[in-house]
Amino acid sequence: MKKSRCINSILIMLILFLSACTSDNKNETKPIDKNILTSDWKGIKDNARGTKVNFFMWGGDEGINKYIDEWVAPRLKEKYNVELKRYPMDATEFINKLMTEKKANKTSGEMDVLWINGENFKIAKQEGLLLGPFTEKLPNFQNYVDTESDDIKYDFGFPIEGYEAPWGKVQFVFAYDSSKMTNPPKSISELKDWVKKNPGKFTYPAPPDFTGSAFVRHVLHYQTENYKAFLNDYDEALIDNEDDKVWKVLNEMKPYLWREGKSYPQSIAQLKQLYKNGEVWMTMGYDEANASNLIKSGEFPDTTRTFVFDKGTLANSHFLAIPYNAPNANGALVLIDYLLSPEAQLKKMDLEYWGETMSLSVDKLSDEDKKVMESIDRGKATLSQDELSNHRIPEIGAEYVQWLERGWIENVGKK
Amino acid sequence: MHLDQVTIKIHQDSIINSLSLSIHPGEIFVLMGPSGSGKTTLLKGIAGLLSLTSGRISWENGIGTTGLVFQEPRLFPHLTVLENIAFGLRVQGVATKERRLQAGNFLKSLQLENLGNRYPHQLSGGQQQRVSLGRALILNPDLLLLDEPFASLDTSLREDLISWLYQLQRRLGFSILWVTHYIDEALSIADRIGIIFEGKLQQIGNPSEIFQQPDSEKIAHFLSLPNRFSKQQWQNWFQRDLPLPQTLNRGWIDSNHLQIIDEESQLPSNGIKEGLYSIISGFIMKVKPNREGYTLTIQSNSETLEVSTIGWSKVPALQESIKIKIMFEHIYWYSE
Amino acid sequence: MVKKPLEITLIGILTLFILLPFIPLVIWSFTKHWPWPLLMPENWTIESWTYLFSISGRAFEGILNSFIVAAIALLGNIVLGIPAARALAQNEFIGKNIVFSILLAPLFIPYTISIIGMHDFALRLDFLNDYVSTAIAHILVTLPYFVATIWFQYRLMGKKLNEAASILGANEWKIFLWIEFPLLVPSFLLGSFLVLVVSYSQYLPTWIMSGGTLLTLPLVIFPYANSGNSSIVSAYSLLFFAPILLLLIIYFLLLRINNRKNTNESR
Amino acid sequence: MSNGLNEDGLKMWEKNRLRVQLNSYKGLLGILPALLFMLFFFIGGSFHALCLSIGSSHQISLLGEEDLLWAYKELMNPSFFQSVAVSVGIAAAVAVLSGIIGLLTAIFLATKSARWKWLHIIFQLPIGIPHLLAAYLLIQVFMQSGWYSRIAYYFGWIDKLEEFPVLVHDEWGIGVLLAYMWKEVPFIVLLIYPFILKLISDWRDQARALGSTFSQTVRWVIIPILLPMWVGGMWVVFAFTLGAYEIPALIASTSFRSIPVEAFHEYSQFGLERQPIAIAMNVVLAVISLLVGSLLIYMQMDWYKRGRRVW
Repeated sequence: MKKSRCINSILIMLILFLSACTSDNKNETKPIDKNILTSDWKGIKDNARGTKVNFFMWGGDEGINKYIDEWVAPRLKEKYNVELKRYPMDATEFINKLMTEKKANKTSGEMDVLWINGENFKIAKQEGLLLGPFTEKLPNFQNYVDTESDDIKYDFGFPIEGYEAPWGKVQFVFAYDSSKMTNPPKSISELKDWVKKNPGKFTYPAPPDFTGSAFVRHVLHYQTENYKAFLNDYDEALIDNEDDKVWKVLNEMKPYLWREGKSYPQSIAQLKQLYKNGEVWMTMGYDEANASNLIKSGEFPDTTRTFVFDKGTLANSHFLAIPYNAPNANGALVLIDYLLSPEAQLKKMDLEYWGETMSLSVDKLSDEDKKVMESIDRGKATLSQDELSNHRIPEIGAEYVQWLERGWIENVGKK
Repeated sequence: MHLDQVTIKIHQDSIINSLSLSIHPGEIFVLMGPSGSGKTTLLKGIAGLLSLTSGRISWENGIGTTGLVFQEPRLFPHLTVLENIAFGLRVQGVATKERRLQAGNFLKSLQLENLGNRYPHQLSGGQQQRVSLGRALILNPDLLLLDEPFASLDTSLREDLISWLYQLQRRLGFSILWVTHYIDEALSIADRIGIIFEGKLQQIGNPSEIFQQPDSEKIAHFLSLPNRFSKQQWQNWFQRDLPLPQTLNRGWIDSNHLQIIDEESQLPSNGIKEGLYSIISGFIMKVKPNREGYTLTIQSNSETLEVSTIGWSKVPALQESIKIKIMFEHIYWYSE
Repeated sequence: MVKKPLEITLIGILTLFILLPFIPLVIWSFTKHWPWPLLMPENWTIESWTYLFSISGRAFEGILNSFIVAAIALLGNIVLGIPAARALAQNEFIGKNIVFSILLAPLFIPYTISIIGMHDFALRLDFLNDYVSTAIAHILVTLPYFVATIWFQYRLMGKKLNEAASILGANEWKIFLWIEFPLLVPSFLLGSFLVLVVSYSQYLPTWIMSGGTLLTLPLVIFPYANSGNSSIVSAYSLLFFAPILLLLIIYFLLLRINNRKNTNESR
Repeated sequence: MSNGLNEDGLKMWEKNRLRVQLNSYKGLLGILPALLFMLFFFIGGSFHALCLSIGSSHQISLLGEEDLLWAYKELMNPSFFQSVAVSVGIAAAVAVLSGIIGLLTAIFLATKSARWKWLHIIFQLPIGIPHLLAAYLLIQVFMQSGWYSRIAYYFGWIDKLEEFPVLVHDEWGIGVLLAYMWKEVPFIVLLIYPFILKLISDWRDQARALGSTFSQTVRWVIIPILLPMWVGGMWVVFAFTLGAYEIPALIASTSFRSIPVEAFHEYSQFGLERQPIAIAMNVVLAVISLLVGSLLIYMQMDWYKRGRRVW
């Protein structure tokens, strides 16, 4: 009999549980303070005191993780009494999560700050997943960011309108082992020649990998005459005319690639692995300081150097945003503001943790900060700031990117 | 088949201890012994399922074949009756058609003609055991090893199967090494009986020898022979020295040979020369009916005796005083 | 079977196939740079390991969370699984096959689909503690293993002992505790081992049910798996592996203790 | 008086009967929690996903009308069917190969004495490793610049890493197969080992007494009896391999397009409006697995109908 009572109680629990699931539980979650976007900075700072802020970000780099956990978090605690917790998650994953929460009308989520850009930002903004324009609230944004420049106003051609704050800038560079080759190619056509002379020693990650996709865009940039048109609104006819040229170049290269182009690395990680093991002589990445970083940690050979194409390489900014249902928007604002401070940005530039270019405008920095900046050692494989900024090309619209990725699979990958 | 000084050890324990035994062609040899005495181990050793630690097995005709049947039928559950019977032929590489034919024919002698396509779980226990026997017999073994094959069947089925197997054996002429603990089973078919204790053969003989002259009290006890007493006790009852060799110091008498003497009736003196006898008195402790009459447990002083009566008409009463006549010539003597 | 030497060779190859990949894993975790064709790297470092156990590495947090979830999942499996396995093994009823197939469905149907659908449940279950809601998803994945293992043992056991005990007046609980459970121990251990290990290695269900906020070990590790940092990934993999090895050893030890106890009792 | 006793006896009998009935009913009750749990979460989840793949509010087709099955219509092209074939093929290959190797290994282990116990532990090692890490582990050893290639170089078998056979990212999915084998052979061993052990102890003597060699016993007795379990285990492997993306995503060559990888790409890379396609792909996989399963169950039922009973 005892047993049946036990089973009964389980059943009752389960039924309660089921009914709880089907009933609306909106009263479970408290709606967030919508006034936050109208309150003043001091009020925000006061409200943030003693709270905890959840930072959702890609977590695959120990340097970046250490920067957040070991450098930013203790200082945020000390200065603003805000606790910072980092959650490693890919951008597509947390956007998906946010999307589902939005559909279910969930008014209080778990995420306070997101690290996003490009396609993900576009979806988030279009679907109303973001809190709203907040950048003008941030003192550091107002004081140090060049608010009028294109790479602050547009993210992959999509207007930002204050929905996200720039955290850093990166530029696409190629890396090579100078002990194995001396004159790195300076354009796609030179690359093609080099590849033919050195079969099997070059490859790129297969799109839709982020880096591989960027490499394909360089081919587009090299092949098309009106690259500028791709920066504007999506026009299928435009890309339909141009894409064959892109596939042609890539397919010409294909037989001379690593593994004769029968297979590509599935991710930038695998390409780096090939480079580290010495299977290929070149790698690439959307981070100009990454090679220096890896030399420092001992993963890349000491003789690794980077280069950009004569016509330039892609550059973009990455951003911080606040989801519409952030449980602690005050804390989020405080964190973002702190991450945009010259102090935090200069530390980020240091190779000690990350080594990435600031999102702040150098002109707006104080003289003292400028001095600090000049003294920062960005590593022997990192190109000079001038050389980088003189060889920058902007990113094209997110739809074109997707179109190229899918096109590559159909026209190059599957062949 | 001859076993010569066979020893079988399992995990350092000697289960069979330098055992020697010959089984003649066409003979039914019944092996009896308490559980744990190594009967099954010996069978497995002969069948080659266990390797001999030492000693050897030899056959009259060079290499002999054996068939082994266990207490449980152990039919392959995924094969039909026919396929089960044909299994051994399949092992020998007989072609499908040929072995179906052979197995089909064999089914007749097993009296299972119509059950060839059934699966084991669709058969009764007796049928299953018959298939199991047939599965071993179709290979024409020189020696059939049976490990209490009918132990789990009911008495009448058991008797049927025993007589069926006996006839089959006489017809086909193979020899059988038959492990059983049923004495009646042993008596009804055995040409010879062997008693095994703790891995050693204690006594071999034809059934009457075994019962009339058990080699030791242990064997007598194992055979549950009734009314076993020491020579001393007998002498007490007969009140004289019994003319017996020194070595035979115990005797038993079958309960049928004890005769109850009525108070009224006089001792029979019909001219037939009476042998040596003794009369002891006691009272009835227990009454147990059997097929012929009653089996009585009699208490006489400190000893108990078992006596059988013939006929059912007179029901003995408990606590009734009674006299029993013991004929000296009916006592079988053995040594302790 | 095949001839002995061939048999041993094949098993040897299989053993090496399974075992050898762990060796470079260990080496990689102690080096940053190890180009072809070096059999052993030239420079050794414990940087990856220090990172693992730093604030950023979150090794302890991950292990702790993983084990809390696995323990709750195991508890759920016991509560749900044993009665179900018992009922399935001891009763015949209409639709039994259907019930059984539903319980085992996650084994036979790729459960990605169900996990996608659970996204919504995850939100509804928001009021539950993260540990509990994650454990629910883990129970879903592990229950079939548990039910199947326990069911098998119940089948082997049959109902006879039960009937005997019930005639002797034992009630259901006593039957279970005194008769069935001791006999269930081997399969209970195997089932629990499977549940713990499978739960321990889940990524997607944990991610979806907790919204990525419950940092179990896979959630800590997976972001690195695509980072190309062999040294860190290798160190994490070994860290991941250590508790499994421990569980495996505990499982075999418990099994041995149980066996010894049984053989003693039977003697 | 005797009458009263009789009545009491009847009552007792009635009570006992009721208790027995109640007991069996109570026994059945034990399934309910687990069943409801599965129905609610697994079947419910699957059903929900199915709904998502059919009627998606995201998609307003170009013609402006709601097209319920658009995601499935999108899938109706040769390229997708080819991918289905590849996925099913690799899953079947993995299932059958690991089934056979696992069976042989389990038999080997079951016939060996306690001295070989450590082999057991080794064979259980991969079970707890997630597929993602397993893929990673195998890449590290099997790639052309991997550890085995270094060993080959060390022994002088190869001079350049290009001479090492292409086992990872290869055209035929050898790498995928190897990685899955690494995971699934131990799984099959774990699954069928206890059965094999029991079957061998049950049948070895009997079969040997009939003259059969061990290999004949395995082929004619043990495997047929084990068949339902063994095939069931292979089905589990098949279903899992069919739906998992980690290993092909990491190890397969770019031209080797399996559905789970494509679905994962659709789900995570190509924007939210294409997610129903990803779900639809997974639905197709689930349906295939279900069909294969139904076929297997049907075959087994047929087997039973003909009168066999094994377990």
